[in-house]
Amino acid sequence: MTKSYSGLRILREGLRNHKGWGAAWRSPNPGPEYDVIIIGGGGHGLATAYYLARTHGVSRVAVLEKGWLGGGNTGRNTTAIRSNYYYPESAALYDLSLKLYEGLSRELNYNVMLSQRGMLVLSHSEPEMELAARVVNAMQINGIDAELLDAKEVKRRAPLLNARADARFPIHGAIWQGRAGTARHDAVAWGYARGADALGVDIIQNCEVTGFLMEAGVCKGVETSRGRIRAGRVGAAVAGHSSVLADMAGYRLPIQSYALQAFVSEPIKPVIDTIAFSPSYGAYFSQSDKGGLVIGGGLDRVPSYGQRGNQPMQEAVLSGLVELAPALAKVKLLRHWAGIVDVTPDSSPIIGPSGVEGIYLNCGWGTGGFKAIPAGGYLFAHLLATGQHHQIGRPFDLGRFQTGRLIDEGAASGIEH
Amino acid sequence: MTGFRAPARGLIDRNRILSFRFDGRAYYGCAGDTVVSALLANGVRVMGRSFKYHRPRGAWSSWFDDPNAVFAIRLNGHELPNCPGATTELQDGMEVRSVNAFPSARFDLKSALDLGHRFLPAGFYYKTFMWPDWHLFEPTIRRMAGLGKLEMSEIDGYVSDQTHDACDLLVVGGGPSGIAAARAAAERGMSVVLVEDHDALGGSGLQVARIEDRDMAVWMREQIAAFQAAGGQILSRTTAFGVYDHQLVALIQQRGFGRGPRLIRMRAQRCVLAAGALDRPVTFGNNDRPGVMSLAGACDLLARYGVLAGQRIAVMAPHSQAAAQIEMLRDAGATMTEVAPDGPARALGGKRLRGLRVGDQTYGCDTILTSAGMMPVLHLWRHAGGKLSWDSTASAFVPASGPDWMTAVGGANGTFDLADALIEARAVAVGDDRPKRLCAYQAHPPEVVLTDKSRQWVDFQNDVTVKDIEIAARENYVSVEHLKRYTTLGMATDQGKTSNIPGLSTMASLRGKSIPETGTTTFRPPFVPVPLELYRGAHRGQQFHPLKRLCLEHRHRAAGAALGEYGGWLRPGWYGGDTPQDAIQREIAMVRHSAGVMDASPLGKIEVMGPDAEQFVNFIYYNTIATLKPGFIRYGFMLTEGGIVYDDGVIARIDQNRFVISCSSSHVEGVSAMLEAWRQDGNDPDRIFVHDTTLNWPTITVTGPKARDILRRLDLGVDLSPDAFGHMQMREGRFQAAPARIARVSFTGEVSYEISVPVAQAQALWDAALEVGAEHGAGPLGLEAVSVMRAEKGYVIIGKDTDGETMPHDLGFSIPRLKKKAAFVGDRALHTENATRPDRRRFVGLKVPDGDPMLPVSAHIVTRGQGGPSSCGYVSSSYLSPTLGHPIALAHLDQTQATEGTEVELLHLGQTRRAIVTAPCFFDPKGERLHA
Amino acid sequence: MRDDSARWDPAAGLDREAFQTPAVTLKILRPNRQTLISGPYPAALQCANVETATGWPEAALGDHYAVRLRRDRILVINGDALSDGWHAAKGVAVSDMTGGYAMLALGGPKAFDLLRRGTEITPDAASKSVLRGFHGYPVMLYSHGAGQFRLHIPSAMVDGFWSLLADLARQLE
Amino acid sequence: MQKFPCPFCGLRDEREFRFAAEAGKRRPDTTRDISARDWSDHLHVVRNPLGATREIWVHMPCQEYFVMARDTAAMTVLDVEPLRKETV
Repeated sequence: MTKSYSGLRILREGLRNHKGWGAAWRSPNPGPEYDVIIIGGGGHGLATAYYLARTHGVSRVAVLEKGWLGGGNTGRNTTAIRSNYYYPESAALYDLSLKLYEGLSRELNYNVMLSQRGMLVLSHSEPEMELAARVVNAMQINGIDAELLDAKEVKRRAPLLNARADARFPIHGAIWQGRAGTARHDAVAWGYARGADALGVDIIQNCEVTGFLMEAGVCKGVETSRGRIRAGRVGAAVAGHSSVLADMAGYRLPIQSYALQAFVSEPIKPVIDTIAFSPSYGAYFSQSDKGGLVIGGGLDRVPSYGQRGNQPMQEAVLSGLVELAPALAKVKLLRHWAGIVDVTPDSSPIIGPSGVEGIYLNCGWGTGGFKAIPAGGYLFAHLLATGQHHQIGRPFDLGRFQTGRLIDEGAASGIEH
Repeated sequence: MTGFRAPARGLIDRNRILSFRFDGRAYYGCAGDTVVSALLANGVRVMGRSFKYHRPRGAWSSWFDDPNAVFAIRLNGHELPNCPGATTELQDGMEVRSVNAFPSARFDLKSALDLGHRFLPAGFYYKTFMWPDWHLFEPTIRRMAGLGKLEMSEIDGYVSDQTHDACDLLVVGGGPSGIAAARAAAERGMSVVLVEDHDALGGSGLQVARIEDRDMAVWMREQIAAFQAAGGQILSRTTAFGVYDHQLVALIQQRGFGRGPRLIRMRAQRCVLAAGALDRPVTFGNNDRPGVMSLAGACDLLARYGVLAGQRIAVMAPHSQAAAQIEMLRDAGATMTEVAPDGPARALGGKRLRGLRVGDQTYGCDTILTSAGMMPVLHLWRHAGGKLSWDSTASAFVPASGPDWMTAVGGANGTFDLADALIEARAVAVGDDRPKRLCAYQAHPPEVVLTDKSRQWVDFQNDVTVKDIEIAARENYVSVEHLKRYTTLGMATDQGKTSNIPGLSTMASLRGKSIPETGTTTFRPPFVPVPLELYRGAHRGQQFHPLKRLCLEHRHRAAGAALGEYGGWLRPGWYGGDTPQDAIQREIAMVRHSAGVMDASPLGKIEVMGPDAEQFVNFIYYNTIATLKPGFIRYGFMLTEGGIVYDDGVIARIDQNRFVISCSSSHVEGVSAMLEAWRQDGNDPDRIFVHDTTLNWPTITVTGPKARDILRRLDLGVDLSPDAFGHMQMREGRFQAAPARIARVSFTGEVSYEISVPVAQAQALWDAALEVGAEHGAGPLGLEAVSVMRAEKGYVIIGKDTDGETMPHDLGFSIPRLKKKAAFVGDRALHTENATRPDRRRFVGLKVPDGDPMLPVSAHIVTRGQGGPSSCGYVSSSYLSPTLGHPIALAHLDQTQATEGTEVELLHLGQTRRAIVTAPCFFDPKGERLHA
Repeated sequence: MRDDSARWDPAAGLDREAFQTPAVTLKILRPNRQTLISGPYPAALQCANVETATGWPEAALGDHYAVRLRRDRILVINGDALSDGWHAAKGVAVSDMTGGYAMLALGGPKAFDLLRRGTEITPDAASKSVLRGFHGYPVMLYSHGAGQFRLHIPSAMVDGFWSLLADLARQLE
Repeated sequence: MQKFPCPFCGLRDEREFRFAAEAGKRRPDTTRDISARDWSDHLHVVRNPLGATREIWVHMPCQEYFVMARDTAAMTVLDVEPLRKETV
């Protein structure tokens, strides 16, 4: 067990020139067999491993990561965390996640810098205000903190935003969730990794899965770039590349891969103290603790696995952002990049059996995977440990595409989540 | 006095003196200076403070690789934040302030932070601030962080210009190799564009006296003249900042301080990368002191701005190109001491350098110039998907395999010798093989050794030291991305241009691995920071999402219309009135008693023609259309394949082979596209044609008990008597000798006629209808009144009274679902488990107990269980009906709760209401007025 | 409920002065007729009584001509009036669109530079169709003789499109 | 910004195109019984391969629907053909 982190320990290490810090996690070689193998060392995979060991006492667990842990969408997103959802099913899932986030730094003894600075979802017309009220009512009925703000209150909370009446999309008001916020994305992956490692989980980086070990139609393990590894159950948490694994193992998914871009500006002194999202302008942003504006928008229009930005979408998102906050015109863009996300027909995730015995799925998170990491891990661990759905996870089973019971937030609120 | 202006050197205009202020003090520079060169010429060394420890920092270099000199600059009443001083051209009257420092860069109160540095190691914040809660500490930390302060005002006229361009060959970099390559290609008849980020071409060539046996300036002039004579185009002050898919290179052209830059989306058949190379800093003790600078940077300062970086200069530059550079500086009057970095080295002194100590030797100096070797600038190469390989004699990453349309030459290719570079550039430019280099280049960067004596700096702006990297390694954050993210190495505004390689080599030597084994991080666009305005350009204001405009708008304005945005159009919501409410109530009363005249032009008029048109529309519609007779109209839905109601509207059959689809205004493009998709997929496209004629046929609707009387006076040449022209029928008539199409359909519940005429007749028809109408007490009618009246009738507005879950049977239209034989879009999805679930929502009406106010739209209808309230529906429309004199509402409600007469509970923003379920139609349920 | 009349400059439609700068000139044209004809290309040409339908970069000449919109659709400028509807004998569908499109003439030394700001276009990249996206607007764009261009834009968008062209023209140096 | 070849218009930039669907699906005869699984496969399931794929795209200005073979990782266009039968 690595020694625990604290301010005091930093002082002590400071005096002895930081000679006492140990590895945050080991770099073990793969063992021959595990109870559970999780493919994908991103936030969801690492959180799953952590809760398997922590909550279900399953300690013979390996996380197999093709590259470096947290290197997928966990390390590429815009770090927003929220549970401002319309349907009870979504609300239960994402609020479980938010609740777990609220205790995460202390649980993991690793500061993930959860910053509950609140989130504005802006409305720019009377019909949008009606939709906003409908969402706020649904959230309150679902037991989630929500307020409907008028234009004056929005201006008070975010004076940076374009409050002019002659703006193309004048601000009429907003949905406010105070508990929403941001967290340091890398820290979430690293914290779970350190926690899982301490509980005996083998985190194996640079280990690519090249095939599945099938016996009589049942998956008994995986072939990897570092040899064959047997397992009781295999969980796939490889958002963005879920279809690639599916093709390898012989199950099929209702998932299309798209690049989702993100942008960060040069650091400036604090200009906005919340997350602001304008569906009409097609952009949202917040400001990191380092001072950079972290900016996001919609999916690229071309389905792809190419992890790079596409210019038309950059221009759409950034012009929308500057219309939303005109003072930002002078701020310089420092870096932009893209992650590959799984997009399902209803933009809701898939948690459940894959259709191939022995293989289970955690995928389809679309643009919203980061905020769901703790819940995704928690529910997936439950599924892998027991073979049964947790009740919060059940509605997200693959079966919904046959029953037609989709969970499409866009359908209800007109706002794609 | 350290740095100073050497006589008679550089490209500056010494006769044009510019005055400016830095941190409040007045200084002078010359036209052609950058802010950094001017400050150095004035002997100013301390230009900024570092991000974390607020250490004093001076310029490291003379161009985009300088991470230290970052300023807030004010000119003509406007301030730009975080201006890189090394690339900002000096202008008269500039007010320059250092960022992240108070009161000034020289004396910064926060520099006290540096004393506590040993307690702020890499990643310290991951290990603390957990109790009681991070959010307690965060505000303070956020205020400390960030560089410049953003002025909230907008700069008027700060508008970027965006354009597209294309060329056979794009040459990036206007140094000798770039110029030679560009000329060679242009003279072969290619269209060539040469981009250079400085104002003047020349690059590193400006540092030599002669090129190819000519005086340097003469050589430049000749080459440039020949290039332009061959049709070549030069873009100066222009930086290629990103390479995107399909050979698109994004260029930013500066148009002056405070003016929006130009974005050129350049589509290049081929690209020659001649971006040169940068100095790799030597990593040694206190190497962040002001006065420790890049050797090449110092030479560039001298060559361009006539600024000598110091007087007594110690140089640590263990590579084979250094000698000439040292000679150049000595020649300009500095005393140069060459020092071999063959032991632990340390800079002596504080804000003012005293010397350099290597091993047990001390060398007195006021300036230290270092270069551990030259690093080819390969960002664009990596953007384009090019690979890198490690050249161990050059100790640098050089281009390996890459895209066939891009090649690197000169310094960017590791060809540092000028003669070699020119031969290579000319050959590569015209597609010949790369010649062998004649002159060998070697660099012997000193090994980084961990020491507790002094801090050795790797990322100057973000304060990352060798010790921080050692901690990251110790804690197993060894992958390059982990190292970068854990220590913030390379995340500064220079994006690692100076720190990446030193960071990698440090990690490599700490782990006893080679640099290629340790890896390299991906370079991401933009190559240099670009203002967000660059991406906006004309995508602003009304152009951000323009509205469609009615051809009668001037008439509506004249009639006192209140215009609003409806389904992508600017349309009259109501006319006149003291308050909207008054006006709307008055218009409703007018229609119910006499008539209203409305501009319904945006209503879709999509013609479907051809021998297969009938079976085609029968497939597109939920309802059966095949049985529709010419001259008749049918109301129907279009569904998605998921069974969701996408649009409602009427379809008229003009003759056997011709239908007109009148979809809702906001769906005209969508419906046309959907029709076209099905037409080309699974149908014979030569037997079906779809014309969207909406804009050719403005539509005036006359609705109300007096509608027929009004139409009679318009001489449409159509028998209007009820038996001759019934509800849901259409006729072709004429108005003023032009064709007119009259459809008897109603959205108000009153007798209504939609008259469509060509644009040329629209105004005459509108005027005539109003003139005649006036005699009957009829007048103009806006959309708001109509949406109340249609609610009184229980008619849905798609998107308001339906959402992405609504299926036709939820709205009470079940027969086609159960009876229609032919296939239609969405049919199968109407029989999934979800489509047949017992608790599906049903479209209902709601009325409130007598005396209660109207229900709020979006209120949820709830049932109470042990787990608290749960939603079983919501209010989609709600009005105070003037016709009925009481509030009415439309809602979607779980059909198990939806029996008429049931009382339901509603929640809205914490308040509770009650209502009684009714049928959705509140007015004239038998439709007597409609069929009158 | 809001009255946004003031937020939007009154629509002038086709009644507007020509726009002139040293760089470009822009004016409204009013053809007698614009007719949409869909059907197999030869049948459409025959019905329109024209030899060919212009694409890019070749130039349309004179007053009566056709431009190619789709594989199976042309727009005829001026020419004889045809009856709307399905012409069974010819196998073509006809619709009058005279009022459906505003027609603009663009000229001046920087006319092409202006066009490049709205769409990725080069003089040599041939295209059978004159339809293209222009800064988000659906336009028809073709040459009408050296340095002269014509644009058709859905009539409901002409106000926005005109002011866009004016904004872009200001950027020309 | 990618360039796609419309089979009718030739090369245009990606802003003029819209992705419609994966190629190769046929709408089942919905007048017959179709199992929930088969319908869901038709409506929702896709191959979504990394690498070579065939998709249906539409060139919005000229409304040409066509099949485009492209590489989803390299972002290269391999081949295009009209969805409808060719006519001059």
